[in-house]
Amino acid sequence: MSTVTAKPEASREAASEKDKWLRAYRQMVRIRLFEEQVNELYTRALMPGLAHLYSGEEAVAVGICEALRIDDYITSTHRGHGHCLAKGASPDRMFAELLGKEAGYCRGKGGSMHIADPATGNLGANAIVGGSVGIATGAAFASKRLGNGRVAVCFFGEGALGQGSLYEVMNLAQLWKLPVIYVCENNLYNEYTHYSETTAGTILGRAAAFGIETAAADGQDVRAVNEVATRLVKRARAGEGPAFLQADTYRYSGHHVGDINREYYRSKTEEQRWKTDRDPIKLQSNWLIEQRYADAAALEQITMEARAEMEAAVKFAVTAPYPSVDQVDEDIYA
Amino acid sequence: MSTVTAKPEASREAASEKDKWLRAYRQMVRIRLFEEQVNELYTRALMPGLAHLYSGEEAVAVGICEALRIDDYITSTHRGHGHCLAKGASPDRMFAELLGKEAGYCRGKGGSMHIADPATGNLGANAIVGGSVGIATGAAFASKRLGNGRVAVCFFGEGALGQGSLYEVMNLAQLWKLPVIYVCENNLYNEYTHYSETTAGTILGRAAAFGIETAAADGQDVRAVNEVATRLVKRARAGEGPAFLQADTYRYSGHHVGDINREYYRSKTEEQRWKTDRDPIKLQSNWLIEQRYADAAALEQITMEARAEMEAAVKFAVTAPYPSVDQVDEDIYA
Amino acid sequence: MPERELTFAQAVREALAEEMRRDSSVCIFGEDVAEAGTPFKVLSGLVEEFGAERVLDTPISEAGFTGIGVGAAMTGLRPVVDIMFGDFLTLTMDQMVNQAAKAHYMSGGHWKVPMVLRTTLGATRRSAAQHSQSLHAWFSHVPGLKVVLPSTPYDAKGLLKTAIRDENPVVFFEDKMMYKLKGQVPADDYTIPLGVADVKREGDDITLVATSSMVQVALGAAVLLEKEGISAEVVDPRTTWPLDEKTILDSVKKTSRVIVMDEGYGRYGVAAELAAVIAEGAFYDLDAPVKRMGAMHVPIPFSPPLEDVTVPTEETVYKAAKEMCAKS
Amino acid sequence: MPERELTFAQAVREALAEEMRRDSSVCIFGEDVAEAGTPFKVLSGLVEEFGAERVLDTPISEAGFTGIGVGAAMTGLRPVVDIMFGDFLTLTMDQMVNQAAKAHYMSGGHWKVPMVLRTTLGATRRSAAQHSQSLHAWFSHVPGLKVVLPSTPYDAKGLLKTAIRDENPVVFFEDKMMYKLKGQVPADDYTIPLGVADVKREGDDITLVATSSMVQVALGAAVLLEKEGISAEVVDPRTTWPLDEKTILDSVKKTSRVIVMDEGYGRYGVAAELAAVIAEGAFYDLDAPVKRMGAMHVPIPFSPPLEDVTVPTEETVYKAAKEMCAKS
Ligand SMILES: Cc1ncc(C[n+]2csc(CCOP(=O)(O)OP(=O)(O)O)c2C)c(N)n1
Ligand SMILES: Cc1ncc(C[n+]2csc(CCOP(=O)(O)OP(=O)(O)O)c2C)c(N)n1
Ligand SMILES: [Mg+2]
Ligand SMILES: [Mg+2]
Repeated sequence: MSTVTAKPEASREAASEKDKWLRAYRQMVRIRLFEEQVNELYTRALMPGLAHLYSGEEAVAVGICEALRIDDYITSTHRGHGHCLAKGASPDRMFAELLGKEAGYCRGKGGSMHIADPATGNLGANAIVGGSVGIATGAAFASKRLGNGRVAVCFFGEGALGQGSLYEVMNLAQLWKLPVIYVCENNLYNEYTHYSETTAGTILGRAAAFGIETAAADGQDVRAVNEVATRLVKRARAGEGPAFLQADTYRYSGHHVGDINREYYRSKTEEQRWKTDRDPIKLQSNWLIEQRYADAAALEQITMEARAEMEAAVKFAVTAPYPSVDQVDEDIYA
Repeated sequence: MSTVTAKPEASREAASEKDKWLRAYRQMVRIRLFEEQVNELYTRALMPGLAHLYSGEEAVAVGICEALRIDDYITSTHRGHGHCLAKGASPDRMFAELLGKEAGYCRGKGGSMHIADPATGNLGANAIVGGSVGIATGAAFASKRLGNGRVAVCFFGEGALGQGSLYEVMNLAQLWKLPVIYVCENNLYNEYTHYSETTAGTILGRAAAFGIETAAADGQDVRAVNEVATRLVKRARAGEGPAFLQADTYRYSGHHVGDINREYYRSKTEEQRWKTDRDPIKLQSNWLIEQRYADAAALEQITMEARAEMEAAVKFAVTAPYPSVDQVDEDIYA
Repeated sequence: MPERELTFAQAVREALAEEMRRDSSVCIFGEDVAEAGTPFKVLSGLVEEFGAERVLDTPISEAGFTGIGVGAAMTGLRPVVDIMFGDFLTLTMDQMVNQAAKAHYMSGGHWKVPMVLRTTLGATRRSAAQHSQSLHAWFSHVPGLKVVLPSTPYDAKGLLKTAIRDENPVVFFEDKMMYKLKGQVPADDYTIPLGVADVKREGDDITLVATSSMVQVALGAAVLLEKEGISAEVVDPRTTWPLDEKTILDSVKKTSRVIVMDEGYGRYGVAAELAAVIAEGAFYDLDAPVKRMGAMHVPIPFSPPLEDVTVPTEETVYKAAKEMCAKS
Repeated sequence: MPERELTFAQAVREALAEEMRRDSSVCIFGEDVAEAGTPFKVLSGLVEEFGAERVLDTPISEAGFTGIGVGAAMTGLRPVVDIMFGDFLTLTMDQMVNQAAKAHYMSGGHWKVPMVLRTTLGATRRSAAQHSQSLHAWFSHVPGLKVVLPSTPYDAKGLLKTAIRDENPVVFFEDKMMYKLKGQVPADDYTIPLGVADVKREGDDITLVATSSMVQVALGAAVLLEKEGISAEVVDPRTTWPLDEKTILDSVKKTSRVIVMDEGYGRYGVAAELAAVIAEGAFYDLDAPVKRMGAMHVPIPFSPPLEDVTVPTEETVYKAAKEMCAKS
């Protein structure tokens, strides 16, 4: 892992504001360019199966993961590349996993929807909507019991509000004052259905009912997300219990790479509006320039570096070997 | 079914206040005496298995069922005798079911925890905590779709707040504006654990989060329960959607008939306090006398009639035959 | 009877549309079943014809809306509940097993639950372990449920219509990989009874008992075997419960050799039951032990070369059958 | 090795207490597990010794706290999750099957899930259809899980200790009706490996392969058979996964006749798998078809005379065995 992508440590507090927000920018750009490559791999029929792109939502994963320690836990979703990268995974092994190669994070057994990485505390993406709410809460339970000070962040889309187990574990998290943060990435759609058709009442009310600390953040504003996350993480680490963060955001692409004709469920105008007015990378780039933390050339330099990194990573993955067939029945039991 | 126990019809509105509240009193007394017989049957080792007594909670079932039409639906719980009687079932066939006799409501196949009765809209008691929240909501869905004006009441203990499916169906009920009323009988205990140890936040907040109409009622006051229930049923029948009612109450006996030594989880003083100060039957009898709707003798007469009814019903059940063994594989498929 | 070629998906849709026209109590709900017509587009056009009161998009609440299906079925509707991937059946087990399957019996025959749970099975779609399972064995194990596994467009239409008209909860499994498979399907109303196996191909030397996705594999293997002069009979039980033991046993008694194939895990699975039934019922007729072929006992891996070896193929079945015929 | 008589419940409790003393990462949670010690009083005294941080009462949230068990197991604890009645396993299927069973494989071997799900099975307690099921076949069907079915106090202690130390998710089924059964149990630390069957009684004429509650029934039947001069061998697999096929097959090869008995439904159940394994592995040694005996294929009825006929008894097994020996 090169220093530019290094996972920030606790000492981060000391780092300058400038470095901090440039790194956040870089992380978002890396995610965006990673996803562009995924789409490309799919279009070129190099990727088995499907993938769910995170483009548009980068500020959420980055804003939150920048508030975490490397040994803090996250659980992620079918739309998990962003969380995974933001927590510190390497794109080369991620692409390898997406292509089912042995060098992948899961030796090719997991694929896009199951990338996991103990080294960065990533307990795994999950292809069951809401499937990891118990896992994240359990990790927080273990952290508390073992006294290791770790916090667990549970990422999920607003569609997971439909899963009853979320309410079961929020109740337990609050009763047991567990250091877990539930992050609801509200990108407005459950697959092909607008969330207003599937969500009665309010999102934050769902957590507030259990006495859980709640907060909302503009999910396109990485600084806003990071500010709230920092506060909630601090609370959780101090033993003050769980929190629930609603981050409003938008996915630019289809539900998955194959979801091309979307007009029956959302308009091109809507998509365009988000991309033009609310793009998290543009917003952050404008701000960085405004603050004179960087000029356009410096930001372009970051993009070029990230692009080179992703291209090299794809190359690595494309040429990497598949696992040998006899590995199929390894790893069933530990 | 004798007239005294007849299920009130829609025409009830016209009946005098006096008759209405005397009937409510009678219904509560019948439930209390039914349960006394159940305990007796258990103690005399005449009843197979266990049963969960409703004594102490009578005002909830009666207050609510008196606000319903006979063709409205209810779903009930492991502690279901009260709901069943309040909705209009006959004690003789109920006792027969408790003893596993062919004359029972379920031909002996269900027992205490599964009594169901289409004639009175009782979709069944359920031995899975929260197991009937979907069924009640589905009945409301069918009522709405078929336009038959029926309302569904879903009874459950506060322990069912732990089941995620409750939140799933409340969300759907509100989205689809279904005529269902969730009645949470908060008797303070989930088996042997105080509900405060299992319930974070607030009970009503759980429903309010979904935008559902909420209400609370003193579960020892049959008139208070009935008043709220009448309002919520009217709303639901008018197409205004679901509601959630919290009724605070207390079970006098153990979790089940075999739960005799309870001091490790609740004090005798606490039990005594509820029985002395908050007994729903006493409260109603005092009020009836105060209002001059009845004197002590008239109320004693009601008790005697109910006792005779229950004794006869037990006798019927005890002497009724078991199903023949070849019935074991009948009713698996319709 | 006018026949046309339909895909498996079209046959399913036609069955639903016909039943919805015939009976206004039939309704559909599940995730993205309305405008989207499910991710597999199986239900496209239904909401347009029958309206949003009868084809309803739900939140992602499998337990909740399955439960609503149970209650609605008890009180006058015939819901067809859609569970997008069979893997999500894990979330419906309480409602299907503790409620739907038992309501009739526990009530002494008073309540009925005429609902259909439509879902998918099958691997090799590069979807990894949580989107590739074939969990029909669980439901086949539970009295009170019926389990249907159509293997052709023709069967899909006829069996689904029967399932909808059935007074009991029926779990209907469709192989995701089969949606584009074409076959002749009558345009008119016909039904296929549950519990009647179908001999998909006649033969004398060996019986291949195959379900769902494995039927096409068995038929392919039979073609390969034919070239070797081995005549294979392919028997498709079509429903695992009720199970048509007689047709299966008659075939085995004729051929004396049998391979049972099912895409679920073979261990403690459907293949185990079929093998046990045959080993008992055709004990004196078998020339060789029953061979089971099912999914390898591993979570389904994502990586294509690994995934491909977890499921029986025409080749592996052909080889196993040839070996069996050579030996005995 | 000092031995004492303990009940099955005491043996379970002793295993838990010993493991909790040995390893501070072991903790227990479930409904009413602390002061109440479960409705069956199996856990009485544990919260007093180990404190409320290690023995935790939960809300009635089987899916939720099972999921918490999975996550806790991945991150350094060894949770023993308590599901009061096996019937409530329906609510844990997603967490056990889609998460616990697959986390190790899907992560390419990176994460481990060393958790135990303790639960019950068995009927005849007059508890009706939702409190009498034996659902271990479902879990045995799923790769990534191990399934344990102790039949004596001795086995319960030794197997539970092994299960807790195992690095994988283990589902541990206890027969509710057996909690008061007494047997010799060593006071010291011993473990019994998973995947090793136990010959509970030796015999020559017929093998009774029996699991859990059915072991005692088989032993009772064997005594009755002895009086008729029939010598029955009773083999207890003790774990359905891993399954010790060799010990079972060796016995069957010796006796040539076999009845497999399991309290789950026989159809698509554990008895089917055992029958299939034997029919295949001992094909040339069997004098008669394998006979399966399991719960009758009905939801368990409440009424005592009905419930009593749904489960194999010493009498019915004795009769079946006698008939089998007479015939062949
Ligand atoms: C339990 C379950 N039900 C259904 C699905 C199918 N599915 C995959 S993603 C998805 C929509 C998820 O929406 P949301 O949670 O908002 O996440 P997003 O895709 O918007 O990021 C659905 C229904 C699933 N994977 N798991
Ligand atoms: C899903 C499920 N989990 C656990 C149980 C065991 N159980 C039966 S009653 C009960 C307590 C229920 O408490 P509550 O809902 O408050 O009802 P109450 O008994 O107080 O009327 C429990 C845990 C069950 N029947 N179903
Ligand atoms: Mg979304
Ligand atoms: Mg209670």
